Amino acid sequence: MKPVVSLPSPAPLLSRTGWAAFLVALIVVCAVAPVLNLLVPAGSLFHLSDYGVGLVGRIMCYAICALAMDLIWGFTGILSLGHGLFFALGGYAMGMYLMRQIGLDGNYKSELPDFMVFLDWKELPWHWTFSDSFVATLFLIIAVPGIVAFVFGYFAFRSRIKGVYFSIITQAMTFAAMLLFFRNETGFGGNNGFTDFKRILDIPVATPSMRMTLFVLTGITLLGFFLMARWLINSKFGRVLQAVRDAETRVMFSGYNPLGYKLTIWTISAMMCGVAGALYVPQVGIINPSEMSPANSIEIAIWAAVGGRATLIGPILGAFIVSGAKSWLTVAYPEFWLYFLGALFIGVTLFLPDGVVGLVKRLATTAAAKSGDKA
Amino acid sequence: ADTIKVGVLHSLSGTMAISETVLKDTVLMAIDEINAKGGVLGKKLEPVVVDPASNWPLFAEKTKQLLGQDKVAVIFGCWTSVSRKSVLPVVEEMNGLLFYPVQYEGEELSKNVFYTGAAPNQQAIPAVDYLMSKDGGAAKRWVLLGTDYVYPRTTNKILRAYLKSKGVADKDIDEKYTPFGHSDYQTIVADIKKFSAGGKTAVVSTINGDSNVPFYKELGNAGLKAKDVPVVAFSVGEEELRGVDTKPLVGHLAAWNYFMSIKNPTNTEFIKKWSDYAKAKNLPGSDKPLTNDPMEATYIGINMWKQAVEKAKSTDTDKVIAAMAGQTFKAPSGIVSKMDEKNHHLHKSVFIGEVKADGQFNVVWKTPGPVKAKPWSPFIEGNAGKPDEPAKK
Amino acid sequence: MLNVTNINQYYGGSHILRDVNLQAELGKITVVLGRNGVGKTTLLKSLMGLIPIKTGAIEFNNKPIQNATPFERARAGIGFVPQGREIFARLTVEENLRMGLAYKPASTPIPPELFELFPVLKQMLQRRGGDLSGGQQQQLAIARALAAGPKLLMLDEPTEGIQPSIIKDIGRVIRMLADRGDMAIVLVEQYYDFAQELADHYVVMERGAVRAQGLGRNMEADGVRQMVAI
Amino acid sequence: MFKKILLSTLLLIAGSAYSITAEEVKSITIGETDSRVEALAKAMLAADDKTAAFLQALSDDAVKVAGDKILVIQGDKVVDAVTQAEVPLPDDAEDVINNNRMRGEIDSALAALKLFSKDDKVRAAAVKQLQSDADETKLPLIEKALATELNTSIKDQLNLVRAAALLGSADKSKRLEAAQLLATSGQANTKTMLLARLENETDAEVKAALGAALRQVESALAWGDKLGALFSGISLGSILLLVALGLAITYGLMGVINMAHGELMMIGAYATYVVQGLFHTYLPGAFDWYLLAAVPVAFMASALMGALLERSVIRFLYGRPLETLLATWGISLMLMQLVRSVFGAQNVGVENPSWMSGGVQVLGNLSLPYNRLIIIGFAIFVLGSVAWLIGRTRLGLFVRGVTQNRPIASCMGVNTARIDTYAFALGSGIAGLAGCALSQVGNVGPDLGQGYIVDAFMVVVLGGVGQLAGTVYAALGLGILNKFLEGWAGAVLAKIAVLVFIIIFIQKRPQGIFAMKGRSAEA
Amino acid sequence: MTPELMEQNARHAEAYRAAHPSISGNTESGGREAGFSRLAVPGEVDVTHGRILYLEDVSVSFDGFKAINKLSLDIAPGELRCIIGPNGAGKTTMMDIITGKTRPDEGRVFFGSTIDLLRYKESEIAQMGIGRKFQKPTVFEQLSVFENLELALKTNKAVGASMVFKLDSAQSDRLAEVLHTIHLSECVSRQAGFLSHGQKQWLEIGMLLMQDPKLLLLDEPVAGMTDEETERTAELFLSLKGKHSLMVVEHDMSFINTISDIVTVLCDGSVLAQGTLAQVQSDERVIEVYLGR
Ligand SMILES: Nc1ncnc2c1ncn2[C@@H]1O[C@H](COP(=O)(O)OP(=O)(O)OP(=O)(O)O)[C@@H](O)[C@H]1O
Ligand SMILES: Nc1ncnc2c1ncn2[C@@H]1O[C@H](COP(=O)(O)OP(=O)(O)OP(=O)(O)O)[C@@H](O)[C@H]1O
Ligand SMILES: NC(N)=O
Ligand SMILES: [Mg+2]
Ligand SMILES: [Mg+2]
Repeated sequence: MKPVVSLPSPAPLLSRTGWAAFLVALIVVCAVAPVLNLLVPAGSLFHLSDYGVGLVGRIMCYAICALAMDLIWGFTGILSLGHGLFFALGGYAMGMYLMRQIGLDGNYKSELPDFMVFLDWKELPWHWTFSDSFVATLFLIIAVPGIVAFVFGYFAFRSRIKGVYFSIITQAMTFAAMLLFFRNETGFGGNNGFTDFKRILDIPVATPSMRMTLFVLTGITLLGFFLMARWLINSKFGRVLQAVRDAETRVMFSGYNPLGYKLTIWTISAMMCGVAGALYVPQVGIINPSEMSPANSIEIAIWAAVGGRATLIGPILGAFIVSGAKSWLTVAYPEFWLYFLGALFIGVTLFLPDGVVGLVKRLATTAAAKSGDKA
Repeated sequence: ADTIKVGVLHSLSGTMAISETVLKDTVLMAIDEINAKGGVLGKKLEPVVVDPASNWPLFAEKTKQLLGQDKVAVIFGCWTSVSRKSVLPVVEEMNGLLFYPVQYEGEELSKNVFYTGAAPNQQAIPAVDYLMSKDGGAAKRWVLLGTDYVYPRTTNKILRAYLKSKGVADKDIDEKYTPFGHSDYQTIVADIKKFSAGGKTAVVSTINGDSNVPFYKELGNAGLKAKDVPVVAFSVGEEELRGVDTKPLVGHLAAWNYFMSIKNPTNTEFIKKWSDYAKAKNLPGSDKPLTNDPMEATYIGINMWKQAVEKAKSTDTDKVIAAMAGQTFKAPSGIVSKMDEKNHHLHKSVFIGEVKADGQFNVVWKTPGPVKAKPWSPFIEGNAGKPDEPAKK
Repeated sequence: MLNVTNINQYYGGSHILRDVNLQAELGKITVVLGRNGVGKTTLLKSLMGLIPIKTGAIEFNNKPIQNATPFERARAGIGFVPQGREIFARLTVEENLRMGLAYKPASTPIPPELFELFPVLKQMLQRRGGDLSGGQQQQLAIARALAAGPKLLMLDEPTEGIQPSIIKDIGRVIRMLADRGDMAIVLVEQYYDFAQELADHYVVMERGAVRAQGLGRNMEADGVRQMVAI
Repeated sequence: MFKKILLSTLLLIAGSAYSITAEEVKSITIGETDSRVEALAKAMLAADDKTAAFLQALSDDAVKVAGDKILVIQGDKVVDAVTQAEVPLPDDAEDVINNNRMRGEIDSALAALKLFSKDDKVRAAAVKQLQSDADETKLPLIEKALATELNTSIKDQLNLVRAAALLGSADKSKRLEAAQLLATSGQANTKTMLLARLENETDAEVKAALGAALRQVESALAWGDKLGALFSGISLGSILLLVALGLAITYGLMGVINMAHGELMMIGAYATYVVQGLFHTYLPGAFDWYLLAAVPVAFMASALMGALLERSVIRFLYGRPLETLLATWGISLMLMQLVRSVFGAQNVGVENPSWMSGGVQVLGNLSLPYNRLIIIGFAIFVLGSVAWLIGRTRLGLFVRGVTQNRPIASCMGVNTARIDTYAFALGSGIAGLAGCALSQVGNVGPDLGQGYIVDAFMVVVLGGVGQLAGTVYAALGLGILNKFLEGWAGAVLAKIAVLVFIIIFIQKRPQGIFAMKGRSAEA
Repeated sequence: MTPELMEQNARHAEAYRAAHPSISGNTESGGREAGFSRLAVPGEVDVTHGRILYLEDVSVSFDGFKAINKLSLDIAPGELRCIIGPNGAGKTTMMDIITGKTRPDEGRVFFGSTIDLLRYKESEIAQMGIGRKFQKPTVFEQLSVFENLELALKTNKAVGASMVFKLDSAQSDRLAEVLHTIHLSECVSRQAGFLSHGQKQWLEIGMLLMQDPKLLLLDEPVAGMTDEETERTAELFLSLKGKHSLMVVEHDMSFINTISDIVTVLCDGSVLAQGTLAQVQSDERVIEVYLGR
């Protein structure tokens, strides 16, 4: 007997419109923005200012974090209040390299970074060993957040720490790290962190073309991560994650070991943040421990929530909306912007339970229903 | 354009808003005043206020925006050193101009920055000298207590070297740090008490921000009296004491280049201007208007900048920088304040004040005249022979 | 006592209850039958006010209640035993019963008859509701609904997960409560024999609508067993 | 306290003419510190009540200089220090500035004079004052006082002072005697004196005696240290408890991840500030009791704000705990900015009432500040009230029931909306109480809440969500652990260690100290 | 464990059984020790001594309350064992112990003669071939019916494998078949959270079928089902019997009557009686504590 049941066919990585939109985004990032910034003259209406490039570049880094947060929170139901740490670790890994690239151009004309000279250190501490190699740095950017996340996650998930308990210890983790990095003895420049970068790969950072390169790189990374996340979520792996979110016991009794799944996505998510941090640092020119403050991590969660959890595109939008609004409002209404931002958060939760993307979807279905009625 | 844009880059929200908000208002007051007198070069000044929200990367971004989009002629801003460090590469790259009004740790000299706050030798060292003097209590042992970040760390490093040069042994120096926002000073105060049992002790406090109130409250309640263990602070002024019951703190000290209680006509006028402004704008706290050192430094800064622009007949950064050298201004602190010809720092008198019951300070000591800043402290190794002027680009 | 006319209910876009009519009288047991997913639970929840109905009218004690909140309906005298027990997992058994007395004066004691009915509850008075076994929880849920002495008792599959001897007890209790004449009972049940034994009236639902109704003693003759089977 | 009595006695004598000369008055008041000190010493040789009154005025900052006139402020009157004639206050009158050294000298001079006061308390205070600066020059004075002193406890203290003064004596036997006497003193400054003496001592025998005395004093001090550390741990714990209790309700019971909890505390603290201001203006006489009025006001202010938030925002979010995080974060931003707009970005000053300043001396080096003691008591009171409300009242039962299963609770006849509002308002009100307490130890500013929110969540979660007892253990445990670690690792490392401890502890107990076990936990 | 290995083992075991017809489910094993000398083969349940599940002297207590008290019980391969007993007898708790959810205070639990279940985690136990349906239906509420079943499907459940997993045609046939069996063909794309109670029950059974376990533990599978569906469930279970071992907990006596071979009566955490339904139904003690008069 062969029953006739129509099974849903597996979803494609992106729909046709999806691919089209993706291509447009890619072109904007790789071609339009550079042209508008570098080739269109500064006076022109179409000129994209350096400030604009910097802003969008920075927000794209945030968007990567939001995407990473969505994987772990939106899809797996694990709220991390410590993702700022991974972001900062990636940033610090990059920052160390940038500090080494300063070479003898520092205040003290020493091989050592200025703050070490200042602390009377005679040689680089052990954890700076590989910081002069770009390749090693690329590795560290992924490995350090990855390893920290893996070890932390392994113990936490093994002990079946869940829900808020997990959220709170991630917060404790990033808070503790922040205090640790604040200490000058830790060897990361204390409160000032790293600034005044000069070069990457011996190319000066403060040039328009370098800025554009970083911008394009960030854009491509964001798009790449988006595709990766999309692929992960569409795979059975992604469905197991969502199953973990809904009923972890059921997952176990179905023969899956949630530890492996949670740990994998947790580590991937952390590494994504690390990459974002590494791209962020040369663009904003500073990394310091305040990136690890609990509020920063909460903000990552907020981007995801504003855009719409468990939608992938939502968190990216959320990062743009929230950071963009913040950037604009702090100039337009320096004394009142917190009211607007606060109201935005409240409004989104009250009226857009599924975030901005939820709203768009809702509008789309109503529109479709309407046109359907007419037809 | 018929206006000159002036950037104001002080945090109005986040942890630093507590200190920085008044500086924004000080700039706005000075701008009003200058505009009332016809502006600069016949043009009105137009403030562009932004809120970097105590977020360091945001400081850099906002600077980019001020210089790149708004094309401001000058920026008045920053409080913490880390915010200044974040802004620094941007102003250098875009050849902007920043006036930084807060006492800081030195170890920096930028062509594009004018430092109107104190360098360590204009605040910390004289304070320690005073405490070692007979009038100051002839302290033999030292607790160097600070918030764990670069300004206290650096200051304490300089002080340690200085104290050593004065023959103080390492065992008589106790260096302690607390995290930002630390709010429970029971252990610290108990430790100070214990330490002070070993000989006449003075405490040098570089505690910054919110921690000061709990620290002083604990000090008051634990009964540590100023005449037994005097505490001299470098980041506690009139504004910080607003939040504290000062009666138990009478006699504790602060070292600054300005106190509100200083009596001279310039200061009286300055205070009056500020009170009037605060009342007119209905600023919070205008029932008890206070002035303090960074406000004075801000005020000096903007006025000197105005003079320099007039001298240069241009707001062009390089011309203004050149014109700044040697500028003088009659400062509310009572001296004629001079911008050093070379090193971008003000010459400043140092005052030591003792806390009074009403939250003001009694000036108990001051330097005979203005002191030239040494941004490169000679007490830090490797600073000998550093040029006393910013490197030419 | 209870008079339901033409109520309609939706979940999102799907129409779940279609013009359902239902009556319940004092001293009588009305049994609602129907296959899985026909909307029995939805019906009871609508009557309780947990999900607002789209159209139609609900009268209780000759007063319209379709706009009342659940707690107003409870205070009016409607007791509810939800499907899936829904006891307060982290309250003790005693506290669960006290919740059942929520709208009575604070000093009202827990009626001792409840413990005669369900002796296990007396033994486990201080245990957390969530720690009880499934059947024990079901007993607790019934006891909780009875505690305040409702005028209308609605039970959603109360025998689910209960051991046969207690099912018998529950049947006896329901009968006894009905026979006292001061309570109307609406019983949603899948367990046909049990339903038939108790029914004064029956209602069979299908796809959200009432397919048939009649007197309990005619159930077999009306072919209700077949209706729920297909 | 004693200051007041002193003042009233002094005011009695102040009417009479000063016997100190105009010259003396002048040279004590004006000039370089060195010369003033010298003048003071000279005046002390023939000191009397009038000298004392003038010194007291100096010490109270009630002396002003106008030209070459020295004026004393006496309440509303201004009198010439020399002629005692009442004069108008000239515009150019300037405060006399006493630096710490001068103040110290004046105070010890005053103490010496007060040694003969009739009031036991005044004498006791004078003796205490002398302890810190006893030297051989004061010996005659001390002996004189000893001869007339009848009160035994003051006499004991005086003997210690005498010993301290003798420590520097040239006479070896006197030094020996002093060393033996001082061994029984548990004062920290005795240690200072002994150490100082030990450094200069040449005589072996005296050295040994000094050493023994030092050891004894040190061991007494060590006890004080230990108890002090424990006390500060408990005290920190009590603060953490206060901060966490409200959250234990809004978050622990209701499941609202209330990021605005800190701002509700801030509202309580500002309410306290406002009440203080009102007392200042309208009830200056009862100023000391403003705090008692502030407690209910702080509670109500935060509770009303909480009720408002619940009605307008939170109630739409039940069952979506993570959304509450976002909304309450927004609320917290707005509340902070609101306070900045209304009260300014700067801190505002909240004073301890006089009955809360100072402390009780338990051991020589251990004094327990009243404000801390009162806060500990207050925390216990709030804890008791909350435990009673939640565990023993119907409101508590309903709150727990409603938060566990809202629809079913409403089917039981509970007006869930009202219970939710009450519960949230209660939790918020308790936050307000915490804010009121915090205003007595910390700063009151827009950021007040931010500094505690992380700690508050840690405490609630470490204790086990929904477990009041757990919250108590967690608060005390963290407080004591923190203070214990701070003792030897410093504040920064201690804080890091505590955070790491929390992370590790949760591994062992994934549901907090008081984990709910069994099935009910999953339900 | 790779899917190939699992299948291979299953085939191996089947072949073994075919070759040794004497080893039937009814062999009296003489205890687990009978197979003691054999080596544990990973992934293979050693049932040569005739028992697939074996509990010995298991006890567990919660805060002093003994929920399971020296319980001993075993089940033969291919057997369909019914468990009945009063509410609170410990039936669910027993399943919790077998599936690794609850650790017993004492006693031994073996799967086959070589696998000590107490040493494994829930997911490992599930992978070895023990499937469970909960008393309260638990499905993945936010996933569709289809995805629920797909996740349950017996395949390699490691992280890497699931990233590259693709449903092959045999598997989708199987899925369609199960969908049909559980009457949810029309709801394939429906979100599971929106199903009615009874539909969730079915879905959970369906997930169990997808898992294709050697031993099925079913906690009140027909609760909330109509009589007709109960019958269908009975048929389903009877068809599974032989290929799979089943342990069914129910209170529905007519259902038990339809499916039962041997019925075990649990009371107060241990076995009160065991035998055919007729036997236990006439047992006075069972009537007293469970069936009622
Ligand atoms: N929250 C919901 N959202 C959407 N659809 C729902 C929801 N709850 C139930 N349904 C659908 O409504 C229909 C009626 O469900 P209901 O629970 O009332 O059935 P029932 O008759 O009680 O079934 P059972 O006997 O299985 O308990 C079902 O088809 C179910 O899938
Ligand atoms: N975590 C726990 N804490 C306290 N008691 C518990 C706990 N878990 C189970 N119990 C008790 O253990 C006993 C056995 O429970 P169990 O759920 O196994 O019964 P059951 O046989 O499945 O009953 P039912 O037929 O009603 O489902 C019950 O009395 C129950 O109250
Ligand atoms: N420069 C300072 N005070 O941070
Ligand atoms: Mg139902
Ligand atoms: Mg059970």
